[in-house]
Amino acid sequence: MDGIHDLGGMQGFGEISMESEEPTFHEPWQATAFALMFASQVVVRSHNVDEYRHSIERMNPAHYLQADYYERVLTGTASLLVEKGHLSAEDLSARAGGAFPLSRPVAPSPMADLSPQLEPRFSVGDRVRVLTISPAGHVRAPKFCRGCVGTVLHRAPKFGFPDVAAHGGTRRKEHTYHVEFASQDLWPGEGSSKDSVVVDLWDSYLEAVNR
Amino acid sequence: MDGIHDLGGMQGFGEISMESEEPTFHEPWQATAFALMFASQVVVRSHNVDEYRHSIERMNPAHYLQADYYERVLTGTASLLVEKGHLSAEDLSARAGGAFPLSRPVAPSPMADLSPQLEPRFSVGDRVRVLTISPAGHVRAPKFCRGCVGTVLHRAPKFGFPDVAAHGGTRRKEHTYHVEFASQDLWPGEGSSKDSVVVDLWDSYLEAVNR
Amino acid sequence: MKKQEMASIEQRTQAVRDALLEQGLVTASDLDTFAHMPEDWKPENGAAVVARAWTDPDFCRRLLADATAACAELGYKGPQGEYIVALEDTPAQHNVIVCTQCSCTAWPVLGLPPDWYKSPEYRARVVREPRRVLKEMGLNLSPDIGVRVWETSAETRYMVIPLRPAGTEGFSEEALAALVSREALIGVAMASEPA
Amino acid sequence: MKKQEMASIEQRTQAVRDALLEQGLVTASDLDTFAHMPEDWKPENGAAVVARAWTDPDFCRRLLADATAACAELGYKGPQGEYIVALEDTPAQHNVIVCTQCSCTAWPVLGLPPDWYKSPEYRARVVREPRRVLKEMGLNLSPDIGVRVWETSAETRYMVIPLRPAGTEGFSEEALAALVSREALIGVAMASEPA
Repeated sequence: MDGIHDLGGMQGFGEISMESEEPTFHEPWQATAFALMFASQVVVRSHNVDEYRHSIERMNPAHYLQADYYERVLTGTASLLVEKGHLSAEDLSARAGGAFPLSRPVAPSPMADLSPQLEPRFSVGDRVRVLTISPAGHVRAPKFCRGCVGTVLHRAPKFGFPDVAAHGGTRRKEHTYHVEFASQDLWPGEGSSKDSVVVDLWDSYLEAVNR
Repeated sequence: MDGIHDLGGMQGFGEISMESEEPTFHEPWQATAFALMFASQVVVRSHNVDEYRHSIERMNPAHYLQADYYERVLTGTASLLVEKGHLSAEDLSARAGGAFPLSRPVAPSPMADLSPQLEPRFSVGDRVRVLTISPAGHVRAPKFCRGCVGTVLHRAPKFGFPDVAAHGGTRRKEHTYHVEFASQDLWPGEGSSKDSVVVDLWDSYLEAVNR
Repeated sequence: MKKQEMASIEQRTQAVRDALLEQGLVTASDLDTFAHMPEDWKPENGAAVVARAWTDPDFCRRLLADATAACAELGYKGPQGEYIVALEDTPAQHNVIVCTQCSCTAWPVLGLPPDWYKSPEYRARVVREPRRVLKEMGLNLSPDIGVRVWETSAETRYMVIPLRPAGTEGFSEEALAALVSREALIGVAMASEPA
Repeated sequence: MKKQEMASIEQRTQAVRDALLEQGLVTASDLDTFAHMPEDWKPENGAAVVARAWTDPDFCRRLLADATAACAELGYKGPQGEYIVALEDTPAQHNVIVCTQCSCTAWPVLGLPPDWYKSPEYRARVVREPRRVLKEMGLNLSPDIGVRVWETSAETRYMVIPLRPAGTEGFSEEALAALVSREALIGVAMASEPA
């Protein structure tokens, strides 16, 4: 989805503030939120990691931007536990003693019609273009590289294709590629000609470019 | 700028809630904020409307999304009054008795290098493409139509070119055009073939398309 | 270091007002005038324009040719009304207005925009999925009708001339105007059927 | 109708915990285990890998060929470490890691990511203006050095092998590892100069 989570290249953000000696968790609830996220996936087996990532993407955009990272973790996890029927939204709200905002529902037609690419189609050095798909559901090709042409640096192993897994389809695995894009191809007229961005992209997000 | 204000086509937003018999202002401070916005431009002559629009775009994205419309009006206006030297941020914060968040500074290189188009280049029926510029400053070609091809429906009068006016450059005027884009050209695979979006675009945002 | 808590929006508004007044950059009377100015800008103005267009074919022609001048004939002009364009609905084509990047409207004929028009929800969605948005808002359009979404990205300010409802033959301009809401002038509703 | 006020994040977290426990879907001991699990994932692990690579050319070759296996040699493996790739800085090429869409990192060797890495600011900006971001964070790169930004968009988890600082000849692995911060493993800092 063209959602608030797809932040790469968005402008208007300020300085990055760093904290020295930052602890793993600042507050006890953050450790609990992490444990709940983990347990929901590996003990309850309520949902997979792709569904989980997409549940966070479906948060109200204003809530997403102002929330702490672990608040997003908790909101996505709770939303899926409710959607899968393990918990009820009313019960959570009653227990919490106030409104408990959950993520918005999955879009009606979440997936682009991509052919499974079970065999690798590309090799190191190949020029490839990222498809200009904009499905309403989960997709891991960031918007900033869609339509752009890059070069394959490396072929990684096969991993579950996230668009399908996030929406309960048949699990399939495909190779991903580390594809290098010149920064000036992504954002013409900006930056240095020496710079590049390498994006890890599933085979079916790509098409061959004839030289 | 590719900022949070450029919302057209962004996904993840929910239902639109309407209020019957909505008053012009819900709270007295909103009328004051409106008056301050208006007075800053026409009485104080602190800044022009393009600078004003851009000042709102420069708000922290999380603040922008959670703020009421008139809170954005006030924040943009106050930011320019401070930037132009009429007011001081410290004084505003002291008077308000708490933090007074202002917009972020103007980007270092805010404008794309567009040639002034003082004479109209296009006529009704012409096919035109929107340039794929992404300047860090003010620009009024929405991102959703950049790179897309549409048809000129109407040539409007000349109006001040906003990119230049928002950044204190020499004022110039150019015609704008009502350019119609098929919805399915903007978002392939979605919507109805009967639908379109008409965008009002300055001449220098456009290039001719040879049929 | 803990961040200072944000002052309320009332306090912040008051702070800007007090600072400008104390420096003599504006007067209380200026601010009072501007705070009340929007009272003259209201959708009833646009409704009167539509009712006139429904009943006076010559006016309708003038409105479609030059809405700025036609609205001024009825006394409606001013800020954000410098270049008005009227969009005529037909049985085959529905028009709807948005401003995705801020929240521009033709103040003299529509009034200051309502909250829903200024919401991120409306601005983000109506350009991409107009039929779904209109349906949620209560306007279920037939698939046969085309939808044109007008994005207020430059200085043109739009108003919609909705279809005249059936059963209103012989109605006065006043009675017709009462059927035209702000929502109909923006294009998220039809003109009301007569009661 | 006024919207109900949002419960605090502490209350919301507790609500999910209590509901899952009461339904018997998880046990308190499960949650305790998972809450403490991140204690084993820490940047000191990645620093040890880098120090070994600096001192053992065979290990360095293995690390560059198959970082997952090389990290596992030192005992570092587990969730979010299923496919690790090590990125070797050179005098001409600097590497920096981001996850723009969520906040993925190689937990076993970098630890859970710090707040700045998870911030919208870092995620939005470092792909588009890496030099400016790095400079703000204290790393001023010469224009002669190329910057490669690695976007963690799929299942590969990256770690940077920073340049070994001058003046560290003969240092022990332990002394070398102490020069490698989490920030250096992500690529927003260099390895520290010896004191």
